[in-house]
Amino acid sequence: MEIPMIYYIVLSLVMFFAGVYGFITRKNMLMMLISLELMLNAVDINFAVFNRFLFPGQMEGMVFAIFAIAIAAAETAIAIAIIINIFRHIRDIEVDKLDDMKY
Amino acid sequence: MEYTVFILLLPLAMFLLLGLLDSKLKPRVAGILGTLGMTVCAALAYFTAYQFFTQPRNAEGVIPSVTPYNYEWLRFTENLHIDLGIYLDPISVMMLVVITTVSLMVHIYSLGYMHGEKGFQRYYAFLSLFSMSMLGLVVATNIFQMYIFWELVGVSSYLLIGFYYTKPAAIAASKKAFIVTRFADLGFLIGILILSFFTKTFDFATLTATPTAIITETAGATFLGCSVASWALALIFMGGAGKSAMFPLHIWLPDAMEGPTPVSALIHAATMVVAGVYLVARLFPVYCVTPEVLELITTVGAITALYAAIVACVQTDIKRVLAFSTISQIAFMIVALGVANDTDLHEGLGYMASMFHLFTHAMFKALLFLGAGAIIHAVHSNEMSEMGGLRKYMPITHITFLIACLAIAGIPPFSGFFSKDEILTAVMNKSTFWGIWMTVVAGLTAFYMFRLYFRIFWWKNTDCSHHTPHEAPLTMTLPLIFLALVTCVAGFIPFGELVSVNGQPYHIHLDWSVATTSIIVAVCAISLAAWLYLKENKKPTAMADATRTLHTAAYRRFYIDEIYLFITHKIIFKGICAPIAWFDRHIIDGTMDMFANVTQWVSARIKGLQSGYIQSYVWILLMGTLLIAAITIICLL
Amino acid sequence: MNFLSFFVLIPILMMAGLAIARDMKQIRTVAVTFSTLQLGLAIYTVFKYLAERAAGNAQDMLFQASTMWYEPLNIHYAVGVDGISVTMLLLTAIIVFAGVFASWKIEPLSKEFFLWLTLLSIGVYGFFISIDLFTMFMFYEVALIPMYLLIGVWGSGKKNYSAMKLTLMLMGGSALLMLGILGIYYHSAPEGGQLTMNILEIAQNNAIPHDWQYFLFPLTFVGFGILGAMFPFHTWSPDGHASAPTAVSMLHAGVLMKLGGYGCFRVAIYLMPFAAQELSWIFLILTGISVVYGAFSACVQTDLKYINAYSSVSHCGLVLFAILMLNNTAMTGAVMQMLSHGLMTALFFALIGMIYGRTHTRDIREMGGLMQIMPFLSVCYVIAGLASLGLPGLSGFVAEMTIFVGSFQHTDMFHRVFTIVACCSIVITAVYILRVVGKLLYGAVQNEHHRELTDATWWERLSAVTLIICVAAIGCFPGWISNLISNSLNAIVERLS
Amino acid sequence: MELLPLAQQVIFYLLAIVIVVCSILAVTTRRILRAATYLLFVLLSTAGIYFMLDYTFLGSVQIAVYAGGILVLFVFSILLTSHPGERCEKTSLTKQILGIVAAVTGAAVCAFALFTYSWPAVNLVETGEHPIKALGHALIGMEKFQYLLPFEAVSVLLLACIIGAIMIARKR
Repeated sequence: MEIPMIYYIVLSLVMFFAGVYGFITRKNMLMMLISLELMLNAVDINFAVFNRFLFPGQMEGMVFAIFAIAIAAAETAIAIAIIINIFRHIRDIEVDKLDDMKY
Repeated sequence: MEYTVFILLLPLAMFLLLGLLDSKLKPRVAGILGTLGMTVCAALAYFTAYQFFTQPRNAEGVIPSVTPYNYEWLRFTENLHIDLGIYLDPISVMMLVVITTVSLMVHIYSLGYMHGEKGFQRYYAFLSLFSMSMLGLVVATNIFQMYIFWELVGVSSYLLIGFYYTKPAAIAASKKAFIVTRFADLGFLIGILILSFFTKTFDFATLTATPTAIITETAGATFLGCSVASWALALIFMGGAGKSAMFPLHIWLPDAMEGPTPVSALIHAATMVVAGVYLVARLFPVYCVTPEVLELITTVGAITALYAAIVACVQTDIKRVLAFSTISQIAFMIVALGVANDTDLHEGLGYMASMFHLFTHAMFKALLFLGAGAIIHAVHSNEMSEMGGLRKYMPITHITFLIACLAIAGIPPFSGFFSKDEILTAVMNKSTFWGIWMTVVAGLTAFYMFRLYFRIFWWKNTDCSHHTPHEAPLTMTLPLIFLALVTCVAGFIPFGELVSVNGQPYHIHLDWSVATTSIIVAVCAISLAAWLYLKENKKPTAMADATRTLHTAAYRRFYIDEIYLFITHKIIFKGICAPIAWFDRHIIDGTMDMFANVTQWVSARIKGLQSGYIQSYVWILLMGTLLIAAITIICLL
Repeated sequence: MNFLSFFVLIPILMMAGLAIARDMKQIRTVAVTFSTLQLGLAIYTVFKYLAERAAGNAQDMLFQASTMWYEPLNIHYAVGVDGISVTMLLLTAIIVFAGVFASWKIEPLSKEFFLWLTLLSIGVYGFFISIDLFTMFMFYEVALIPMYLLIGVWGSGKKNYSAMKLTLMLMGGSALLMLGILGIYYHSAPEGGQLTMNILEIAQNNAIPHDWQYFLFPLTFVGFGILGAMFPFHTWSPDGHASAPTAVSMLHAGVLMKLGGYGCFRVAIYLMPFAAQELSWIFLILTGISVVYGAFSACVQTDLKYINAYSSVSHCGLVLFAILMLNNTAMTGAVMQMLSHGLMTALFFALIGMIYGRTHTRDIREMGGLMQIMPFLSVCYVIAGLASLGLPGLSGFVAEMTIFVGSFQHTDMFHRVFTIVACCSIVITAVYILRVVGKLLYGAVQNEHHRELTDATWWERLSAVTLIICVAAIGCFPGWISNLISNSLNAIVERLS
Repeated sequence: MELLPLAQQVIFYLLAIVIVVCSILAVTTRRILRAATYLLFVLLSTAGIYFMLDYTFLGSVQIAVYAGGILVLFVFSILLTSHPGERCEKTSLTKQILGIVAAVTGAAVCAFALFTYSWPAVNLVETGEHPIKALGHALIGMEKFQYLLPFEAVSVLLLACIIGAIMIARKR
């Protein structure tokens, strides 16, 4: 355990903001979803790292990371279902084309 | 005398019956029902008159007035309440007789005249409505009841003028009649409001019993230099002037001739148009406390009399001639009231004369109109140019028409002579200037009436190749004969015994100087008319050409109608209503819309923030969070 | 339970009945049954009220009942009636009854139409029976909201615009009102006392400070005045009425606009007598303008409903005008004018709706000679017109004369001069009424297609005749209703002196 | 996992480089299938991190669920919705700049916070791996530090998701 905690956190930080960048710039909904996964993943790492380094005797972080993974899985499944459904309707999955229900 | 209430209720019942059943009744049945109702009504009125005038006189020699029926209809305040009731005094009883008689004659006459018209039942319903309203008007116990029935006669008149509702001229005329009189009624209403505000009563009996009350109550209150009392009474007179077609509110009456002729006879000659006269007579003691208003009344009457007489001389439509003659004759009555005073019987001669003339005029003017109706019925035209030489074809009409013309021209022994003579005497007593003025008008009257008479019955020998005029049926001639008889004898009724300014009997004696003058003037005028119109010739046309400007002006009624048209269309409609409507739609509504538009504009501007693009949201969210985080960090440092 | 609550309960049952009705026939049956029931209840209330008064019950409001509703703000469901509310209830019941027949053939979504209409009537009935400011306000809102849908869905012409405008303007009014009501509430009791929303208690406490009255009186008066079409807040009325379907126009012009006048009485004047006296001149000018201005505007309109809407502005202006005169006679006149205007304007709108339903135009330039084609409707129209221009024997005359005479009794010269200005409206009214009658009913038939049109059906006749009978009854026998109102006004007038 | 410190460091740096590079590539590449592949590397490396931290269970879940399950879903849907070799259109410059600004400032602020924060002295105790049994108890226990409620919530959520996904995606 020679690696200081801060290293892990910086790693997740980079991962998270890569996700942010992707989420903001990409128009393809699947790409946005991928970015989202990156962010979630970064958060999971943080859970695990904080648990490991700060509260080594307990397992809250881990448990919540597991929950987060489960929820991410669920969310992805739904999101992809929706995306595919949208794709069926408008043959496209770019977010800026989705303005039928706007205004 | 409680039965008098049926004089009102009977025509009302007839109106409801005929009006509601309308076409479910056979025309004939409706006509007969209406006529029967009116007959009973007339009988009741005669009986009332008999009972009333045979009452014992009281100590001052006055026939006591009776209020057989009074019902509080609507209470406003402690003192002010509208009652519906019946107030019998000499003039109201006299009016009852006049109205029921003429109305009955018109009912009978219409059976023939209106025969086969579409809406016959409706016509009789309206006639009943009118009779009811007019009777209610004259027996009013208080000024507000009078106003109520005043409005009702206005409406009946409107409905009857517009009886031929598919004819544009009739529609326009009915509208005009209603609106002009309504305008006058506004004055009446305001007058009532002012009067009642100060005297705290609507009741005629109270008002006339203490006529000076209004002066004491309004002491010091002035408006534009005149006392409020004068204003109130002048405004009330304005109402009367509107109904009685006084200059300059007379414009509706000639047009009202668009209605069926019997209606003209009933409403626009005999009864409704004298309502104004009756109103002034009713409030006469009150008017006497404001002499300036009486002077106003005299002036208005005199101007109207002359104006109408001049215009009547050049009209070519026989009903128009009669209409202007009506205006002129009513103006006589108005002038007579204006020159009277209630101090004693002699000073108050004008009052009696006015009522007397009202009575006689109602009979012979109704006769003239009904006669004109018979002629129109025969010739199918109102224009004099279509007529001439009718004396051979319509003997009864001819004779009765002649009697009426003689009466209106003031030739003894016909009724008009007596009443007109009293008026001239009264005016002469008051002021020589107006006396001469009115004598001239009387001369003009004789001229235009005989112009009419000769033009219709003499003038040329009609060839009548395509259509032979024929005498009217019995239902139409009978009323003519009856009215002609009345015209012949009415002058000998001791009218002054029954009606006078303070109720005491007044013995009529002719002032022979005035009488002779007027007879001479009348005979001259008749001769002039005979010279011009007895045989077909070119003299009238030549005369008209010689005085082209005057003639045209008179023919166009001195452009009063045009002035009114200008005021209503150009000023009121184009100048007030249209701008107001525009203002409403564009300024007021525009302001409201502006609020909406500004709101919408602002939302459209800030709508960009709610683009719906999740990426912008995230960006903004993130930057916001970061900002807050940065601030927190800086603060913590 | 207090029987006044039936006024709210019966429409609720009616809504339930409508909800389960399956076809047009059942809908009609339900609507007719319940509106007749309601009319019966209104008549019963009048007689019961009169009997109670005759028995010597001298309370300001009869048949009171109160149930706590929301403790923290001391809001009650409190009901009670006096002569004015009884009159208004009767008016509402009559118009709803006639309105049901006028919308006999409403299409499409007839069930929904009647449901909303009933909801609207719940609001109106509730408003008139409430004596708690908050309950009153709530019912007021209940009456407003359905308007939006009724006009927006079943209307004609620029219906979306009109519905929006009407609702927004009236909502603006109720915002002012809410403010006013809260202001009144927080000053409803003397320092330290129990604050209350009950009108009678507020009046009894008489604790609203004078400077607050100066602020609250205009708020409430304008708030209600907007609904009463007070100049310059009347512009919702022409558009709103023009677009609304027949029954809605009837109910709206006939009853809903009366909520404004009634509210001015009950809240603005009754609770803040001091400010009412001090500030009446401002509103007198505004309402005086309404009266003449509305009449002049009506003279040049060409759409029948616009003419009528402006005429309503003029007539309702007269209501507020008379209220501000603050004396018994004028205020009696105001209530009678509400009643009379409600009936005749409902009649007008019903007839216009029937004519429009046949000719499909409301432009008077495109019609003419209808008297020959549909005599019954035309005669009714003439009667309505005559009532509107104040023919004696019909209700308009009685109301207007009471107002004029009453207003003219005011001791202040300014008020009397304004009365004369208002009087002028009778002439202008005659002008525009006769103009319409002349163009629309008389004359030659303008459009040959109109010759094939039919006259009124039985339900239309029933609707019109009901209203005409009421108009004539009030016009011929005004005494009892005038007494009924004027006795109830004594309480209000006493507070003013 | 007992590793030499050096080996640990080497592995960490290796994983870190893979994660950083692949994350950035994943969000910048214009080919969507490649993005998914990069994501796979990131996920696997993350699993590696978990293993390094002695969370083997978590790591295996990560591999099973994320890399195994979700990514397959991604690949499927990508293949369903786009043609092979298709490139996404280029993101506009403004958007890129905005994205970079957001990412960089965000990272900067967080990094600043991280580096200025005085962490508690990390007392690294070698606990070894948590027993799976304890984890199992924690997940379905009702005591303090036990998570039956969230566990059930997640299970219901998953159920709802299954139904929802079917409902949404099925053909009508």
